Parts: sequence; structure tokens; C-alpha cells
Amino acid sequence: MLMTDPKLKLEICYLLSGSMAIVSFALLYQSRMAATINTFAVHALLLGLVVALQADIQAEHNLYLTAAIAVLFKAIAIPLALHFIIRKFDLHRTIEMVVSPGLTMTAGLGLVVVAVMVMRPVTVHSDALVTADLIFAMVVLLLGILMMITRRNAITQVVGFMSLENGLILAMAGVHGMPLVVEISVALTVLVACIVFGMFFFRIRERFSSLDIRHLESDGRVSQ
Amino acid sequence: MAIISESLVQLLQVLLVIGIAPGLTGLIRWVKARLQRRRGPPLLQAYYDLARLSRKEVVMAEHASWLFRSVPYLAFTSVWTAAALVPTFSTSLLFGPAADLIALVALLGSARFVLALGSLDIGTSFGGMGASREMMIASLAEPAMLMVVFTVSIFAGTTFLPAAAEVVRNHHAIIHVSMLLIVITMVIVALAENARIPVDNPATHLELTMVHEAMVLEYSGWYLALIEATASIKLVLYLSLFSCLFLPWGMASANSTAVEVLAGIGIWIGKLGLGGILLAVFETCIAKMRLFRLTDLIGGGFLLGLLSVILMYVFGNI
Amino acid sequence: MLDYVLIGAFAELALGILAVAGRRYGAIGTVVYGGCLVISTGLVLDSVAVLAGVGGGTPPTAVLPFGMPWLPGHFRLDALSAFFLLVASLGGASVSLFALGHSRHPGSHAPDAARILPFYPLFLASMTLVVVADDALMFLFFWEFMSISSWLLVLSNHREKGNDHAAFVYLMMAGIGAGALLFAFGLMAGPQGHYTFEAMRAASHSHLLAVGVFVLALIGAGGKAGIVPLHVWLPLAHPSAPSWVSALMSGVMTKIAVYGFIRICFDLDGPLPWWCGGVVLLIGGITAVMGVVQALMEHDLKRLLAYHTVENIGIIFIGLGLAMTFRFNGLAALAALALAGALLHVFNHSVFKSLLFIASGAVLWATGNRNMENQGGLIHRMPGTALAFLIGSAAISALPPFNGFVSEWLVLQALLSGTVLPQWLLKVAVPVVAAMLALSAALAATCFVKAYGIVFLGRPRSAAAADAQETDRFSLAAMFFMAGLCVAVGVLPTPILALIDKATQLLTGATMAGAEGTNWLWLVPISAERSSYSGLVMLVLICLAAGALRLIIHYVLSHHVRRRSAPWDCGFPDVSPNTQYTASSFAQPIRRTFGATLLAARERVTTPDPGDPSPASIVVVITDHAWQLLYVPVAQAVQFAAGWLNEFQNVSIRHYLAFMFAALILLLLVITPWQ
Amino acid sequence: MSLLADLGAIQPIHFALIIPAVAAGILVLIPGYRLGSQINIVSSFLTLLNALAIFHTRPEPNYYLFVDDFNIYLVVLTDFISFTTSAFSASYLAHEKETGRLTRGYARFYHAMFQCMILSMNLALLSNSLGLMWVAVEAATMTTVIMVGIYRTEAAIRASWKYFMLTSLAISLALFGITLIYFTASVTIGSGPAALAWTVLRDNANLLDPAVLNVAFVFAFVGFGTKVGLVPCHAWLPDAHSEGPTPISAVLSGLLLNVGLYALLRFKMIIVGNGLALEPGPLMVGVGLVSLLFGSLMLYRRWDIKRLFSYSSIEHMGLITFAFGMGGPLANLAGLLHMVMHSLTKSAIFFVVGHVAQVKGTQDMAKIRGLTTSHPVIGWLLVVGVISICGLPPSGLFMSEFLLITTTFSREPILAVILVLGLLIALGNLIPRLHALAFGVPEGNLEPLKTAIWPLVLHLGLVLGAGLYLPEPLFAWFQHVAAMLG
Repeated sequence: MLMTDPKLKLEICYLLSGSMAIVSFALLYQSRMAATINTFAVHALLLGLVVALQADIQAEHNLYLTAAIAVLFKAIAIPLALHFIIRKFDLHRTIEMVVSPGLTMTAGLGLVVVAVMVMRPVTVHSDALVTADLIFAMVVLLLGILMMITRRNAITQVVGFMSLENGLILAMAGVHGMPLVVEISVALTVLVACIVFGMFFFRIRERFSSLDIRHLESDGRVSQ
Repeated sequence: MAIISESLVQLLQVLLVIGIAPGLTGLIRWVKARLQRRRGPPLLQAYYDLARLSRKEVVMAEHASWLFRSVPYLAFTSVWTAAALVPTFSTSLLFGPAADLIALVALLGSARFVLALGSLDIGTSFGGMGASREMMIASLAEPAMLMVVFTVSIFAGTTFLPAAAEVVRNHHAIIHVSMLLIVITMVIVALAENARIPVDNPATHLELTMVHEAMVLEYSGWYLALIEATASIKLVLYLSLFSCLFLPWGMASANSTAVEVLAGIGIWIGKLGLGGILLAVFETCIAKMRLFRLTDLIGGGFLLGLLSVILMYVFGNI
Repeated sequence: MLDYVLIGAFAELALGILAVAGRRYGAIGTVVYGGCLVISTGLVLDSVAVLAGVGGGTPPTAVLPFGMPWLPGHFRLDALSAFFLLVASLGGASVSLFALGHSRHPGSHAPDAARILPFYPLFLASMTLVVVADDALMFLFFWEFMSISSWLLVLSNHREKGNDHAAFVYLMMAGIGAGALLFAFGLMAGPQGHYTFEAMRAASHSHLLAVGVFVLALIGAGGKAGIVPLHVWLPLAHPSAPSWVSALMSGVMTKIAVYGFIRICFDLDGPLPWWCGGVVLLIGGITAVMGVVQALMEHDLKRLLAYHTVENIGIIFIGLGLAMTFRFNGLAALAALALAGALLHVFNHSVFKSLLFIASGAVLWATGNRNMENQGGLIHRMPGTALAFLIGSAAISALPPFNGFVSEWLVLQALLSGTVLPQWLLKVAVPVVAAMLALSAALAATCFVKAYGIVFLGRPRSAAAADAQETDRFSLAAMFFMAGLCVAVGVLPTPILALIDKATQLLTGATMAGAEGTNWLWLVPISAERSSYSGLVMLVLICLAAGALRLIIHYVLSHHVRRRSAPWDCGFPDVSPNTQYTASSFAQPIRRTFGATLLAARERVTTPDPGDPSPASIVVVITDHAWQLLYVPVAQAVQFAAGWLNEFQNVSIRHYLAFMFAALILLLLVITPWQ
Repeated sequence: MSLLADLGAIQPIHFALIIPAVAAGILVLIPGYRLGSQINIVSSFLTLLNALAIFHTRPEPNYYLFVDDFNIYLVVLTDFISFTTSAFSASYLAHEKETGRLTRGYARFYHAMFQCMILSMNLALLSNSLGLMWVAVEAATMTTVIMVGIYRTEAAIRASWKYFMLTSLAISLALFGITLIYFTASVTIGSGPAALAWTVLRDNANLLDPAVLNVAFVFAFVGFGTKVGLVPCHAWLPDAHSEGPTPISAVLSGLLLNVGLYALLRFKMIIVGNGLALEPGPLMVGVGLVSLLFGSLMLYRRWDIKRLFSYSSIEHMGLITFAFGMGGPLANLAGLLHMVMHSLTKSAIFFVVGHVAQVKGTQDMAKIRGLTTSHPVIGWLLVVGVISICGLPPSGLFMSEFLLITTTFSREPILAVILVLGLLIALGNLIPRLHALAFGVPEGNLEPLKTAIWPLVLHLGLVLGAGLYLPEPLFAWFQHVAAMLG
């Protein structure tokens, strides 16, 4: 009854996608791993809601599937798995960030400005929702990358990567009737799932004691 | 008719050159001795030497090759040929057209080339030393000589020697500044090429200072005679060249009578004698130079020659 | 005419493949070299026929399905190509003859034939095809192919220390030159890509473009020819190859490079300003002097010869530069004279340099050693080789009546005619260059007195030299063939000049006065009263004099006796052959005079204290300034850049992500203003 | 879902995907690696035949799959090289198995993954829909990541981790670019598959919003540029090449880089089609030159032979990008030609290198000497390969570099000088390395190793043949594509 008002739906959708950007900031700010994972779960949940709303608004039933995938995998399965790994490897220590949170936040703000500067003129011809959606998507994307490059820890890097994927799905859901959205989101999920769980973590646990990718970085012989 | 006269003149010159050369050498020796308050050898001593040498038996190193034996021939013939090409007392020679100045210099160069080879053939240290030093001197003297040639030929507009002589005679070239410069160059070159003081001492027997003598140490008998003759012919050649380029007066020409030719011969011999006496005086006055000072002397001559050529190019024959 | 050339070239390519196929088969060497000999001889006849005017006036052309369909292989055989084809195939024939003999009894130190046989015919074929190529692609294709095949030949005795460095420097310089030529052809072809030479000739090149092409051609082709300071590869690469290949590289390949320069600057390129000729002139003079001085410092026989190649290339470029200046000033006849001198020297140098290299190859085979200090007295053991080498030395030292003198004489005559040039700078430059030429000629004579005297005369300085063996008949035949050419061209230059005249007419539109062949005895470059030369007359005179002398000595002094004994040597006891003058001691005065300034030559003599039996030693350090000033800094810069960038290869993934991110943000910011 | 519905009836073009898919399915089940490798070869060969069939009869394009002059030749090239590679990897794996570097299980896995790789690359090339192409590229990345890490050594896992992180970020960016394209297309063309179909986009490029196109191109450029290995996004490439199995290195250099470039060029064509958008040429020229210089400078100070040649791949990819950035008939022609020739040559070189590494038991160049003496065939093939990759005749790369350098110098002399400088720097490093590897006194193991030589003989033969003569139809068709690229 309340959700029948299309105007309101738009408002809520707008609000939710905006809050995704804010949660991205929260992710950026988080300095504890468990908290990071929980925050990401929230991020994914929001994504699911937004996509579901978009599905309702655009009457694109495929999007419901995407939303479901987002919620089930990103908001539930993966966070659980990550928690499991943390417990298993006993990583309940704070992440040493490369740069201070304050600086990171500032950089994030700068990225928001960039996103607006770039996307605003791009979207003048289209309606407000799509505009907002794309801008927020880009913000989430850029913040995700920023998170990837300001963290040393494999888990948090993967979290950052997944958050930027959320941004992508947000964008795809936002533009009207994009085909193959489901396939693409499935592909993205497979990407994360198979790589993150299937391959790396087990291998890395075989080889290394911790997940700190400083072990994975150097090219070995410097004399190359 | 012209052919006959030309060939006669040519033959006469070829013989005269050989005939006079030892005399000139003897004259120089005699004058030097006089200047040094010695009685000195008789004027004809050089002829006696050649005769005696040609009678003596030839002693040769065991491992002398065919090259060693042919060197005296080659050296003598090439210098003799060169001498045959230089207009001495007449500008109309049968082989005149072959008397290209550059070719002349090159011919003398080949004589030096084979002599140096001959001195290396025995494989003695002094032979090598002589060859090395001779070639070093020549490597500066020959370009200097070519500078002289260039200047003259630019002035005369030809490298054809008799024609050059004609031009010089008719234009009083000797007054030209470039000509004055190359006179100096020519003197230096002539001293160097004929192994005279200050470049080399023909009379020395101190091994370490020998240059030309060191080259011919291994030769004896009539080989040595040939080489001595070569040296004196070379001297005649240079003096004749000098006179032909700078004092070409009194030379007979194509259509001149026998009397004029005889006069020309007389004048030529006079020039040679004068040149010899001047050379003797000069040699007496100065001392021999150290080997590595020579590069300064001959190089200086070379640069003077270059300067004169440049002047010639820039100002032409005014 | 052209068809025969192409057939021959492709037959040689086939021989290369055959050599690979039949490498197990013993007599393959005979087959390959024999085939090359036959083909090259045929090409000689063909090119002479073309130059003699057989087959009409218009140069034959051909188009082969080769390269790209819209740019098939164009080939053309005009007088210039024909002349250089003559040079190339003449060298190829005689060198193949030598190799034919040499391949029958390879010495112990010879590289295995399997590494030479496949590439030797390819090398010949590529050189043949370069001169007949008629579009940029074909020209560069075979030009580069020439470099690669010779590079592989240089690598054929790859186990020898230092050869890989030589090969590397060689290929590197070839690459630089190829780049320059690519640029030059790119300029002339234009953005639409008119790559055929006809199109380039037809196109009207702007002044600036013409100068650019000239500079690039000077770098590209001149570097291949070995002009200073691009000569550094030459003394490294040429000696490292097997001797007969060295003969081809020095005698022929450098000439192909000269062909490239002439083709571009005289034929394809637009009108050049006057100073271009002056630049070539000066570079030629400097090259001549530097080459011969470095040769004097050298006591590796083959390196010495290689440095003399540099010198002779200098002489050739002097002639070319003069021709350019004369052509600019509209003095066609003088341009023809200078060009004829240069081309004749191209021919002569290819003959006597190949001769000297294969003779040194025979020496190398006999003594197994390239170092002159270990040779000596070979005139007794190998008289034939010694005679051939002597003639070659006399020819390269520009002594009459050999061929080297004729060409240098012509170049000098052209220089002496430089007084008519109006440009003041040239009025100063020409005499200076003339002096350089005179100097280099004299120094060359000195250098070959050293080379011949140390290697062939005196007494053997090593056991190997003491029991050296004379080389085989084929090799001797090859040597004497070329020695004969040296004498023949020196005595009667007019016929070959008549052939060259076709090329000079093509390029300068004029003909040299003495080249019509009407006056077969006298060589008259400008006019009879200006200057004339006749090697024949000179030879006749010398023979007459010698004959007369012989008669006198035979009859007058017939009683003379000849006795052999120990050498006199001022009475010093003859200890051992080591007391002989060595190459380095022979060169010492020159080293003091020229080397000290031009090459920063430094001697360090260490004499032991009295009573100390250890031997004294002298160390001579020669530095080629070209290396220090030009190549070392570049190499260091590249190394530095590589090291600096390498630091970015060992950072963490995070940083790589950051690079990507930075690139993204940067690009976004860049495009924002245009939104 | 929607995709399968829209694919329509089965056509030959579908077999390009079905054959590898089925083969992969089978290969997972086949335990024996010998049989597996044979099946691998057979199915790759069938794929190649199918590609030729497609080449012969073009199917009707729909919104998902299509064939045009540009992609079909890449498809044929891809399937050809995958075929030769499968043949090579048979003998390669046999040796790996003997030495025990690979267990049987992983060999099975390898074959399956190999087919998946072919599948995804074919899909990426044949797909008309940008979204589908993206999925395919992503799948290709996944499979290759797994392949690179297959040895499970620490270094291998490092390499594939790096590869994964960089490329997955990259394709995410590319996806955003695609989304933007669709966004603007859906406004003007109308939403639905048509708005993602490349043919439609190209034809209606002028309808699209230039501002959006600019942003989209930036994202696509960084995204797919990373797959191409352009500086500064190249970091994954050397590790992935040097740590994975050599056949995979060959496929990476020979094919996957091309796929990335192909995607990039499609975007370029859309941008160029729309007149108002920014000109992408200068960007490609600049990045291409930087990559060229960087790659050739990085050749110095290498000790690992595979790493050396992977940097050479960066160099050549830079060269090709530069050529397409220059544009114009000649430069595009040179670029296309260079693409093919580089793929053939570089994969052949990696074959040789694989042999060498197996013979000598090391990838350390300091331990490899005198191959032409100890192993003449491999050694001389290496010489031929390196000569070709240096762009010296008689190789096809000489042809392309001739065209590129001459035409560039007459247009932009400075750029041409930088270009040649880069090539010379590369030459100046590769040649001494070649001398050390192929010549001199041999070192290390001297026993011959039985290997399949014919694939690399075939590759180099093609390269040399192309250097001597390009067949008329092939060339005409090259010119046509060059004109298409604009």
C-alpha cells in the first residue's frame, strides 16, 4: 500500500543508492577486519534492495534474480566465509592501513568530486534517478578501488573489489533494460566466488602462514 | 722532324743526367771539405767510388730474397725515369706529356717504397730503423712536395711540367707570394728527400743517427753502386726541378737550334753547380736535427705549402 | 640483361638452400663456391655488356611478385647499377675462386663450413639485388638482408673471443643505418607511400626535405660504407669473418653502400644546397686521414686492412663531394671528372682490397695467426702470395703504374680544378682536403711498407711462420687474376673509364674529356695542355731503363761474383729474429707524430732495474675518440634508464593498482574540460 | 535465460563455441593425459576447420554473434595458434609429467581449461553484444589465471594473484564503460539488446552523446588496455608469462593480448564513428610509444628467458597500438599485419623457449649457451625467431615496420624517431642475448630432447613467407579492414 506510490519508490531508491555510497565511505573508514566484513554485508544488502526496487520500477524481472544473487552471495555467504577464514587464521587484529583514515577519507571526498564533475554533464539529458544512480555507482566504484589500494591485507582488498562490483551492478541496474545483466552479475559473482574461495585462499593457506599479500608482492629475484 | 729532335734531346738528357750526377755529389763534398778547411777528396771521387764498387764482389746475407736483389734496379730505374721526365735544359722532350708533376712525385715515392722494403728484407734492426725513419720523414715530405706541385699547377693552370715552366718563365711567377712560400717548402723537401743535413747526414757512420745510410747497410758491390748513383741522380733531379719551376730561364724550347740547346745545357749545368755550392754552404752552416724535431721542420714546410695552396685558391694567379 | 641478373641472384639463393640441404655431403663446398664463381662470372659479362651499350638505350626493368601486391618488387638495371653490379660480381667471382680452393683444405682454425656455406651465396645474392632494386621496399629488404647474412658470416667462427661483440656492434650500426634510410625513403615517398624510385624521381622535393634526405642518407649509407665517426663497426666486423668473406665485406659491401649514397643523393633526391657537397668533401678527408692513421697503429693484419678500407672510402667520398659541388655550380664536365675518379677508385679499391684480404687469408691459413708480430720471411715460403700481396700493396699505396694511382690522380686533378668554385668556404676547404688526401696517400705507403716488410720480409718470428706452406693453385689463381687487374687498369685505364663514363653521363649529364676511348694511350681528364697521364708510357720507360741497366750490368760487369754470408748489420752479432724491427716499433715515429694527437696514443715503457733479468715491456694505449664521444654516452644513458625504470618492477600489487587508478583519474580529468 | 533464447537456430558459427565446450566437458572426464592431449589436439583442429568454414560462408549477424572481416581473421588466427599450441603442449606436458612438475590430475585440468580458453576467446571475438564480449573476456581471464597458477609454486601463485587482481579490476572498469555506452544508446536507440550490439552502435554512432562516449572510452581504454599490457597497466604480463606453462605463455602473448586490443579497437571505431567525441588517436599513440620504449628498456637486466620475451610482447603491443593510433590506410595496414606476424612469431619463440627451458632445465639465460652447437634445430629456429621479432628481413614484421616507419616519418617525424629509437633499444638488447644463447661454447645439458618441432617450423615458415610475398586476396582483405578502421 505504501510501496505503490511510484514517486516514493524513486525517492527510496535514490536514498538507498546514496546510502550505498555512504557505506562505501564507512568501509573505507573501517579499520577492523570483522567490522569491515559486516559493513560489506550491509553494502551488499543495500545493493540487493536497490536492484529489487529497480526491478519493480522498470518491471524487469531478471533484475529480481540479480538482487537475489546479491543478497544471498554477497550479503550472506561471502561474509560468513570471510568470518570463517578470519577465525581460522586468527586475524582479529586491526589492519595496518597504508595511509591514515583521515587522508583516505579526504581522497575519497576528492574522488566524489571527480565523479560528479565527470558524470554530471554526461547525464544531463536523462532523468534524475538514472543520473543519481550512475553518479553513486561511480562513487562506489572509485571508493572501492581506493580501498583496494589503501589496504595491505588480501581479505580487505577482496572486500574492496567486491564493493566496487556492487557499484557496477548498481550502475547496470540503474540504466533501463540493460540486457545480460543477470549473466554479467553471475559472471562477477563467479569471478569472486571461484577465485577468492576456490583458488587463492586454500593455496595461500597451503603456502603462507597469513594472508598479508606482502608475501605475494615482490617479484622474487630483484636482480631481474 | 720534331719527333727526331725530341728523341735526340730526350736521349741526351737521359745520358747527361747519369753522367753529371756523380760529379755534382763530388762537387758538394769538395766544397764542404773546403769550407771545413780540409783538402777533401778530388772532384771526381764519386766516379772513382762507383767504379770501385762496381768491381768489388757482392756480399749478400744468406736469407736475402729476390726482392732484395731487384730493389736497386727498381729504385734506380724509377728515379732515372723521373729524371728523364723533368725538363732540364729543354722543354721539348719526347716523353714530355708523361711529365705530370703528380706522377713525378709518385714515381719518386715508389723508389722510396722499394728501398724501404729492401732494407727490411734482411731483417736486421738497423734496416728496420732506417726504413721506419725514412718512411716517417717521407710521410711528411711527400705531401709537402705535393703542396708545391698544387701551387705551381694552379698558378700555371696545368700539372704538365714543361707548360708550367713556360708559364712561370713568362709571368715572372717568382714574385708571387705563394711561390715564395713554396720555395721554402721545396727547399725543406729537397733536403729531406736527399737525406741532407739537417734531416740526415750523408756522411755519418754513427748508427743511431743514420736514416738513409741505415737503409742501404746490407748492400755492397755494384748494388751499392746503383744505390749511390740513384741518390746522386735524385739530387740532380731535385735541383733541376727547382730550376725548372722557379728559375726556368735559359731553357731551350721546341723550335730552338742546336746552339740554343747547347747553351741550355751550359746554363743548366751552371744552375746545378750553383745549387750544389749553396747546398754545401748551407749544410756546413747548420747542424743535424734530432729525429723528432724533424716533424716540426718538415711539418712546418707542409703547412707553409698548404698555406700557399689556400692563397692560390682564394686569390688565384693575380 | 636484367633477367640474367635476377636469374643469377635467385640461383645463388637456391645455392644457399642447397647448402643447408646437403650439409652432410662432403663436396658441397665445391658445389656452392663453384656455382657462385660461375654465376658471378656470368654477371660480370652481363654488366659489361650493359655498360658497353648492348641491348639498347632504355634501361631494362622488371616487376616480380615480391613483397606486397600493391608494391611488387621493381627492378631496374641502368648504367649506375650495371657498374656497381660489375664491381660486385667481379669481386664475387675472384673471391669465390679463392674460396673454392680454400674450401678443399680447410685449416685447423677455420670455422666449420656448415656455418658459412648457406650464407655466403645469400650474401652475394643480396648484394646483387640491392643494386638492381628499383623501389624502397626491395632496396631496404635486400640491404638489410645483406647485413644479416654478413652478420651470420661474422658469427661463423663464434667460439673465438670477441667475435660476438664485433657482430653485435655490426648489427647495431646496421640497424641505425637502416633506420636512417627508412626515414629517408619515408620522406621521399610521402604519406601516400609512393615507394617506387620512378615516383621519387618524379616528385619535386622541397629544399628542406632534400637536405633531410641527404643527411639521413649520409648516416645510413655512409655509415654502412664506414665514414668517420660511423666507422667503428668496420674494423671489428670485417676481420672477424673468414678471410674471403672479409674480402667481400671490405671490397664489395662497402661499395654497395657507396652505391646507395650515390643513388639517393645524385639520382632520387631533389636539388641540394652547395654546402652538402662541402660536408661530404670534409667528411671524406677526415675519414681518409683517420683511417690510415689508425691502420698504422694496428698490428693485426686483417684489422689493418679494414682500417685501410675506411681510408679508401674517405677518398671515394672526397670524389663524390667534389662531384656534388661541381654539379651544384653547373660545372658538369668537372662533376663528371670527380665522379669518374670516385667510381674508378670504387672499382680499384674493390680489386686490390679483395686481393689483399684473400692474400692475408692465405697467410692466416699458412701460419694460423693474424698478428703481424708473429710473421716474417714468408716471401721465401710463399713466393706467389708474396708477389700478389706486393702488387696489391703498391696499388693501394697509389704508386705508379698501378691502378690505385690512376684513380687518386683523377681525384687530385678534380681537386686542383676546385679553384673555379665560387663559394669562399669551398675555396678554403678544397685545398685542405687536397692536403689531407696527399697526407693519407703518403701514410698509406708507410703503412704498407710496414705490413709487407713485417709479414713477408725479414726472418720468421715464429715457428709457424718458419714452416708456412704456399697456398693452393685456385687461391693463387684468384690472387694473380686480381693482381693482373691492378696492373692492367693502372697501365690502360681508358677502357674501364669508358664504361664508367656511362654512369657519369647518367648522373651528371656530361662526359669526362678523356673517357671516350678515342685517345686510348693518354688519359686526359680535362685537356691535353692541362694534364695527361699514361701508365703505359711510364711502364715502357721503366722497362727500357731496366733493360738497358741489365744489359750494362750483364756485359760490363759480367765478371762480378756474388757471395752469401751472415748479414752485416754494422757488425753486430746476429742473435735471433727477435732483434728485428717489429710492427709496433716500425710505427713508433708515426705514433709519436700523429697518433698522440689524433688517437691519444700513450706509451708506457717499463724497464727493469739493473740486474733484474725480467724483460722490459712497452704498453701502447690507443683510444678512438668516436667511441668515447659518441657511443659510450648513449650506451650509458640506456643502461641508466633501464636501471631506473627497473625499480618500478619490484613494487607491491597495491602500487600497480595505484598506477592503474592514477591513469584512470588522470584521463578522466583530462577529458572533463571538453564536456 | 534471455541469451539462449535470442541465439536462435544452430549455425556453423555456434560450433566455434560448442566444439570447445563439449571437448572441455569430455576432457574433464578423461583421466589419461595422453588421450587427453590427443583429444585436445583433435578438438582444436576441428575448431580451426570450423573457423575456416565460417570464413568461407558468413552467417547472418544477430545481436549476439556476428562475423565481419575484422574479427574473422582474428578468429582464424586464434584457432590456428591454439591448434599448433595444443600440438606443442602435448609434447610439453609429456615432459612435464616425466619430470613430475605436473601431476596427472592437473594435466587433465589443464586440457579442460585449454578448451575453455579457446571457447572464451572465440566468444569474445565473435560476439556482437558488448556485454557478451565482456563476459567472454572475463572468462578468458579466469581460465588463464588458473592456468598461470597451475604449477602451484610460490612464484606461480604470486604471478596469478597479481594477474587476477589487476585484470579483474581492469575488466570491472571496462564493464562500467560498457554500461555507460548502453546508457547513452538506450536513450537514443532505445533499450534492449540492440543498444549493446556493436554493429548497431557503429552504424548509429553519430546519435550517441559524445560526452558519454568520452567517459566510456576512458574506462574501456584503461580496462582493455590492461589486457593488452599497455604501460602503466602492464605489470601482470611478465609474471603471468614467465611463471605459467610455456604453451600458456604462447597463448597469452599470441592471442589474449590481441583479444584485448580487438575490444579496444571496437570502442575506437564507435568513438571515431561519432564525429563530436574526442579523437582517441593521440591517446593511443602516446600510450603506445610509452609502452614501446618501456618494454624495450625493460629487456635489459632480465635473467629469465620467458620474462625477457614477455617484455618484448609489451613492446610490440605498444607498437601496434601506436600504429592504430596513427590511423590512415598505411598505418592501419601496418598495425593489422604486425598483429598477425607478432602473434605467429612470438608464439613460435615461446615454443622454442619452452623446448630450451625443458632441455636445459632452467629459464636462467646465464645457464644457456651455444644452442646452435648443442641443439642445432632449436638453436637456429631461435635465431630465426629473434631475427624476425627484431623486424629484420626476411620476416613479415619487416614489412609492417617498413610501412609504419616510413609513413609515420613523413607525417610526424618526431614520433617516428622515438619509434625507431625504441626498436633500436630492443635490438640492442635482444641481439647480445641471442649471441649468448645460440652461439659460443655450449653449456648445460647437451642431450637432445624429443619434441614436436613442426608447429614452430610452421609458424616461422608463415612469417618468413609473408615477408617474401603476401597473397593478393589476403592483402586486399587487409586493406579493406584497414579502411574499415578508418
